Amino acid sequence: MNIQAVTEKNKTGGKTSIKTYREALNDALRSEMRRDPTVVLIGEDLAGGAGGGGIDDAYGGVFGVTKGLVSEFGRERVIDTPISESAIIGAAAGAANTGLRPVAELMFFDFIGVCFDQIFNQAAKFRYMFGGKARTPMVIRATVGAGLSAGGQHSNMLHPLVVHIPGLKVVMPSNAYDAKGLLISSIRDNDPVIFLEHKTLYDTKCEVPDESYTIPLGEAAFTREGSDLTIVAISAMVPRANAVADKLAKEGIFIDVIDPRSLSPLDDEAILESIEVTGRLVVVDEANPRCGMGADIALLAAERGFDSLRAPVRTVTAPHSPVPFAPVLEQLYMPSEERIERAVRELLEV
Amino acid sequence: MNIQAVTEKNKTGGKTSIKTYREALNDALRSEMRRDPTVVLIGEDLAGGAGGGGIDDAYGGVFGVTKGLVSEFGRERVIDTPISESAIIGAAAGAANTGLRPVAELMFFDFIGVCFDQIFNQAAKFRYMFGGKARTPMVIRATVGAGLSAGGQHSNMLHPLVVHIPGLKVVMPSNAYDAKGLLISSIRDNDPVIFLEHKTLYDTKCEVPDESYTIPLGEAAFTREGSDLTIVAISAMVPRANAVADKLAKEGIFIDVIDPRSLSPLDDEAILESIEVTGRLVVVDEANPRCGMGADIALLAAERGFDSLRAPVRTVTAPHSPVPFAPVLEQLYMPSEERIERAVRELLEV
Amino acid sequence: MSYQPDFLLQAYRTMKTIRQFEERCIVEFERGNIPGFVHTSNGQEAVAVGTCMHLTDKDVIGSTHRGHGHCLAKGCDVVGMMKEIMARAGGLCKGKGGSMHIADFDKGMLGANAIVGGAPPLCNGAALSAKTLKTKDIAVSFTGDGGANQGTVLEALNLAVVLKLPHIFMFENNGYGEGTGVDYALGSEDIASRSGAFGMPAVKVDGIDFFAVYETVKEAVERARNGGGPTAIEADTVRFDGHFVGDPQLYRAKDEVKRLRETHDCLKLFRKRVIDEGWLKAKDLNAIDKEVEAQIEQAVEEALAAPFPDAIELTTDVYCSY
Amino acid sequence: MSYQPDFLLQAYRTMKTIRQFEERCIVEFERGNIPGFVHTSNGQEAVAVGTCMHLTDKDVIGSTHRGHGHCLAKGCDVVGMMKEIMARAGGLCKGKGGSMHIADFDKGMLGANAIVGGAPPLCNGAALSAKTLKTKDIAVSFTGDGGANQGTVLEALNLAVVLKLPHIFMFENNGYGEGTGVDYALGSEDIASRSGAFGMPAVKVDGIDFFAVYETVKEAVERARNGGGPTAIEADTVRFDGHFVGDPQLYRAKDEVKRLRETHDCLKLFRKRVIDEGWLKAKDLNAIDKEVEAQIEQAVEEALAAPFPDAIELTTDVYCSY
Ligand SMILES: Cc1ncc(C[n+]2csc(CCOP(=O)(O)OP(=O)(O)O)c2C)c(N)n1
Ligand SMILES: Cc1ncc(C[n+]2csc(CCOP(=O)(O)OP(=O)(O)O)c2C)c(N)n1
Ligand SMILES: [Mg+2]
Ligand SMILES: [Mg+2]
Repeated sequence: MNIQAVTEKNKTGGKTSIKTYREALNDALRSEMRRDPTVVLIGEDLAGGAGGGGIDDAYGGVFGVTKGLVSEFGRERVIDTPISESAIIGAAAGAANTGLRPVAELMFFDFIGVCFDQIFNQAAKFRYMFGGKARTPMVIRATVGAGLSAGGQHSNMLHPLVVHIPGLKVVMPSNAYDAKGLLISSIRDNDPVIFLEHKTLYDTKCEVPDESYTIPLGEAAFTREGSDLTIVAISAMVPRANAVADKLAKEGIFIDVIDPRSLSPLDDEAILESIEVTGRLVVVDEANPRCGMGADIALLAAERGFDSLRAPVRTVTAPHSPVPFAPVLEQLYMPSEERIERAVRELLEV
Repeated sequence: MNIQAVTEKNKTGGKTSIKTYREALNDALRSEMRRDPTVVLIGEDLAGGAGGGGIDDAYGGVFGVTKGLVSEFGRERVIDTPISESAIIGAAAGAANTGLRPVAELMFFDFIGVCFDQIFNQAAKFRYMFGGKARTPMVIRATVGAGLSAGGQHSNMLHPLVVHIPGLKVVMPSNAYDAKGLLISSIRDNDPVIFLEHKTLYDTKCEVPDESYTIPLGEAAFTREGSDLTIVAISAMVPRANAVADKLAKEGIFIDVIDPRSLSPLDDEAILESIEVTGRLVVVDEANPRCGMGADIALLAAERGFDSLRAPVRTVTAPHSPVPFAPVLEQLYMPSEERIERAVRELLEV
Repeated sequence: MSYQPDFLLQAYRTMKTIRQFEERCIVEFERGNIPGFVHTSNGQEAVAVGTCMHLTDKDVIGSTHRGHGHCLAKGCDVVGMMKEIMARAGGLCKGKGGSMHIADFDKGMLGANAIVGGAPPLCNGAALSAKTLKTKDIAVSFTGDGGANQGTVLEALNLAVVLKLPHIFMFENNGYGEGTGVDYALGSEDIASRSGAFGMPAVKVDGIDFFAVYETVKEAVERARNGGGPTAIEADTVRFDGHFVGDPQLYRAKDEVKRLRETHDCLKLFRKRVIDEGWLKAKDLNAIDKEVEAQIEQAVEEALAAPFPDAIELTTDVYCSY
Repeated sequence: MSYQPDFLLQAYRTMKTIRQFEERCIVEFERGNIPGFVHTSNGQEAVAVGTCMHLTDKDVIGSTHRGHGHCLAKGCDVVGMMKEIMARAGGLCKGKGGSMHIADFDKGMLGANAIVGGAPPLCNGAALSAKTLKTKDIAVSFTGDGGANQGTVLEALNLAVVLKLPHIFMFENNGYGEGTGVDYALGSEDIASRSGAFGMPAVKVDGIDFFAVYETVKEAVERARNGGGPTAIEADTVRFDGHFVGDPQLYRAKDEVKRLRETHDCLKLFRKRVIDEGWLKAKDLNAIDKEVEAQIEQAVEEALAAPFPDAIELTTDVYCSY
């Protein structure tokens, strides 16, 4: 349970419970489906069991996020599909153009490879190409990240690819509280939103309001506050950055930890304001480094925050290599607390 | 005809002719196909005319780059396909694994959407995932860029997407001389190479050696030299940056214009060395800005060249929007000489 | 089978509008008034019109790079289209889309699509909306013979069957994908039988016979509206022009186009049939010709007089700007 | 039809090796010795072996996420595989690939593939190499019933026909894609007829009958080697285990697995047939069982004793490092 979750909870004022990230997402889907009959889910094994001899809702999504929804909303709104991602995302986009508000699940974001056209050439561009009249209110939910030894084709982050694309919003919650509020906002948004869930976060817990609430897209959260250095951390890297901040706080070193939560739009101002105070920036991201978020935020700092910078920008990312299978290597691949701490100490020369 | 072409021409010592970018590419393909019987071309309408009542080689590629090759090498080596990009790139990758050295044409790089899996999850990863034993010596040639009013789905750059991916090399020649030498190197390379040709460059000309020559991947070219400011310019932005440099030279302002030529691997050292002298960096890239090459190079400067930097990094890129159709808008979309000049003047306060 | 005169006049007017629009696009392109790439649908009018005459504004179509005819048949405004193609403010997409990206959601025109095979997955979505919201609306996707080989299209066929979607897959086989003949690019017997093997009713129809198209689509529309799921139709048609305006067409036999224009012109065939059957008189058709010619002339003039888009449009209609 | 004893012993040994390997993977996974996701092919051995016994090391196969059986049938080293799956140095891919990414190009094993539908496009490429270089080698891709609906697979079918590639598309229909039944996900009658509609010979075969698979593949292999182009085969088979190790399989009828293991076990059926026909004796088969059990035991011990990969491996085998 992290400070941020506790802080924001107070805003809703209502009853809360300790929930996992998975449960918070499920909550969000359920409450939006109750509120709005045009919200439908589409993807593979969202219920599971279609055409089999066993029970319905046998899967509830491979990570269990959609569990129980088919029994409340039926197969007409929890739509299981063949293994045909282009057809899934294309159907979601076309449905979004014509009155539904689909939430498509891509299971692993690595599968964008077989449906990327539907995302970046279709859904993302309709609004602009068609002169502003087209609406494509859809969400693509997908898991990202390493940590489960799922190998090179099931462990990538890949968010820089979609951040690059104009017309897509990209949201990456780092805790259960944000997951719920951001997913609800994403569903209500009228643009296509890529909503990326880190697989190592599903079982993490924090206090989550029972009622429905939204968190605006494009608003960063300060998960730790301090004036010595700024860390921008993304998705599963936020808890790691927080741990480093907590450890260093005991030494009297205070760090602003910024969780952008949505990478596109990005809360530029929050980052620039923090750098203005700290003059030092470390970006922690599990994605590969080239044309990545570390670079994106470094440009922000070097172009618009240059006068504040008192030291080089540092990035702590995966190396420029695919994700290795062996856990010993995978652990080295993901930015660790040690590497984050080292980067911070080097910048502060402590 | 630019200085760089003239400079490098001397190295080969042999006969030269004035050639277009298109002809230089054709030269490269022809000479490699003559030299190595395992080089094959695969794509749509590379010859054209299959199954029709007219002549063979009716197209020679929609931009005419492969013109005339089918008559020398036959349809077994100039392979026209159905409109099935996943099948094309997949076949190229599988063929590269098993003894051929395919050059696949994607026509417009915007079409990666329908075959991205073959590129980033397959070809790019084999070598690493399979423990170093797999070889995938293939080239994917594709056109990029705006300027022909081809609209939102045929005018994108998209190179940041592939630069992000480990295992892919990314090459973007800015003139005919480089085009030939880099394409020959790319074909001989044992990794998958994404070779991106800007559509506004096909008719540009310079002196090109008649014989075969290679330009190493990962070596930048200085197309202009100066110590006041560094411009890194990519693909069709190089001639624009050169024009600005030439204009300002008349005012006594001298600019290093660096054409990275290959974006992955990137010649980090050349850029860092230049910044060390100039202390000022402008990156000019026609791609969208988020997680783009401007950011990538800004990170390089802010992380490893920070002590040299005497002013903010500036980028001149497309806006964060799809490519508009209307020529009046498209001209505003692409970085112009005016915008480049303005950025330079602002940094130099002149 | 007999048809009301009004219906026939309407059909002819729309086909003639498409023909006139396309022929004029060629002229205006050559005059430098149209930027970019233009793909005309001369010769394929009967497919567009024979299909769309079954559809309301709430039914949806998805189109291709060769989409002018589909747009016009679906009721898009001629002036708005011409402005769009000429990259003018006031175009259907403010001049930001262009020939390959015309859409008009108010008319159920979900968009031309410059990605080959673009429409079928999206039209599955439109059909899913109709099914889920129980509107009885349907969707029709247009795909070329070349596009039929795109994986997105093939996937979409299967999903449409699995979800029993009210979606008609209209395959326009005009013999070529760019400069490659269908006989080469299509491994199967034909597109209809291959599509049928996905588990839906599938038929071939003579695509230059307006009446054949109209009747074939009628059956498919009824099935779709009544919950019977998708249908695939392969319409054999002809491409009178090059792949794009300016294409030298070296891949075609020398006299092919001339012959097709003489013997395979759906407008001529329509005209002959309605006159032979005594359903309409030549003078009625001639009158339409005149009206349409004037209308297109007028549209071109209006478009040419319209301003180009304002600079601000570069960064509007994206959710956020940087 | 009669078979040489050596051939039969070899077939049995390989099938038994797969079975033993997979059963042991389950055990080792549960013991925490195998990281990640593991998909076992228990029940599908006859397809892998009946297919690969026709192939040389120069012929190529492309596999799926459920690829152990294909690897073993193609001759990959048991110890190298076990080390790979256990993420050890000395694994076939140095521990960098894992269960879903085992490849051994020396054996013509082009790779397991964690992207569903991964093999067919790549195997077209291998077949293209063979055709272009005139080697007479062939390629076989394996795809599941679920994977058959992936656009990449469908595109690949067409391209194989167009280029007349020596490529056998082996579809293993085990009834499920994850927790979704084939009856739901496949809109068509079956996979064979749909594939056949792309323009290639296509057949269904009883995938738990080694002999049926072997004979069916034989014909396809001859056709491919002799320039006759591709074939599609749909092998009806069974998945004895969950989708992945640990899957509670709630989507299956309670007794389904038990029944299949009793009545649809390709090893039992093989054993019965060869004994009934008098081709082999039970004791010969029992001896193989013992040897294989010992071999797998040995492989597990070796793998468990092997070191994990060195840290340097993180950034080797990428063309450049940053
Ligand atoms: C995915 C994709 N691949 C290739 C192209 C280039 N291209 C544009 S039109 C075309 C031919 C399409 O042929 P067909 O589907 O028969 O339509 P037609 O042009 O005959 O109307 C091609 C290859 C494209 N736009 N998109
Ligand atoms: C493109 C893609 N989509 C989805 C998945 C997730 N996934 C892995 S295996 C599988 C089921 C595959 O079913 P089938 O092809 O029948 O093979 P089987 O598991 O039965 O061997 C799915 C959906 C994937 N790995 N790749
Ligand atoms: Mg066609
Ligand atoms: Mg299966």
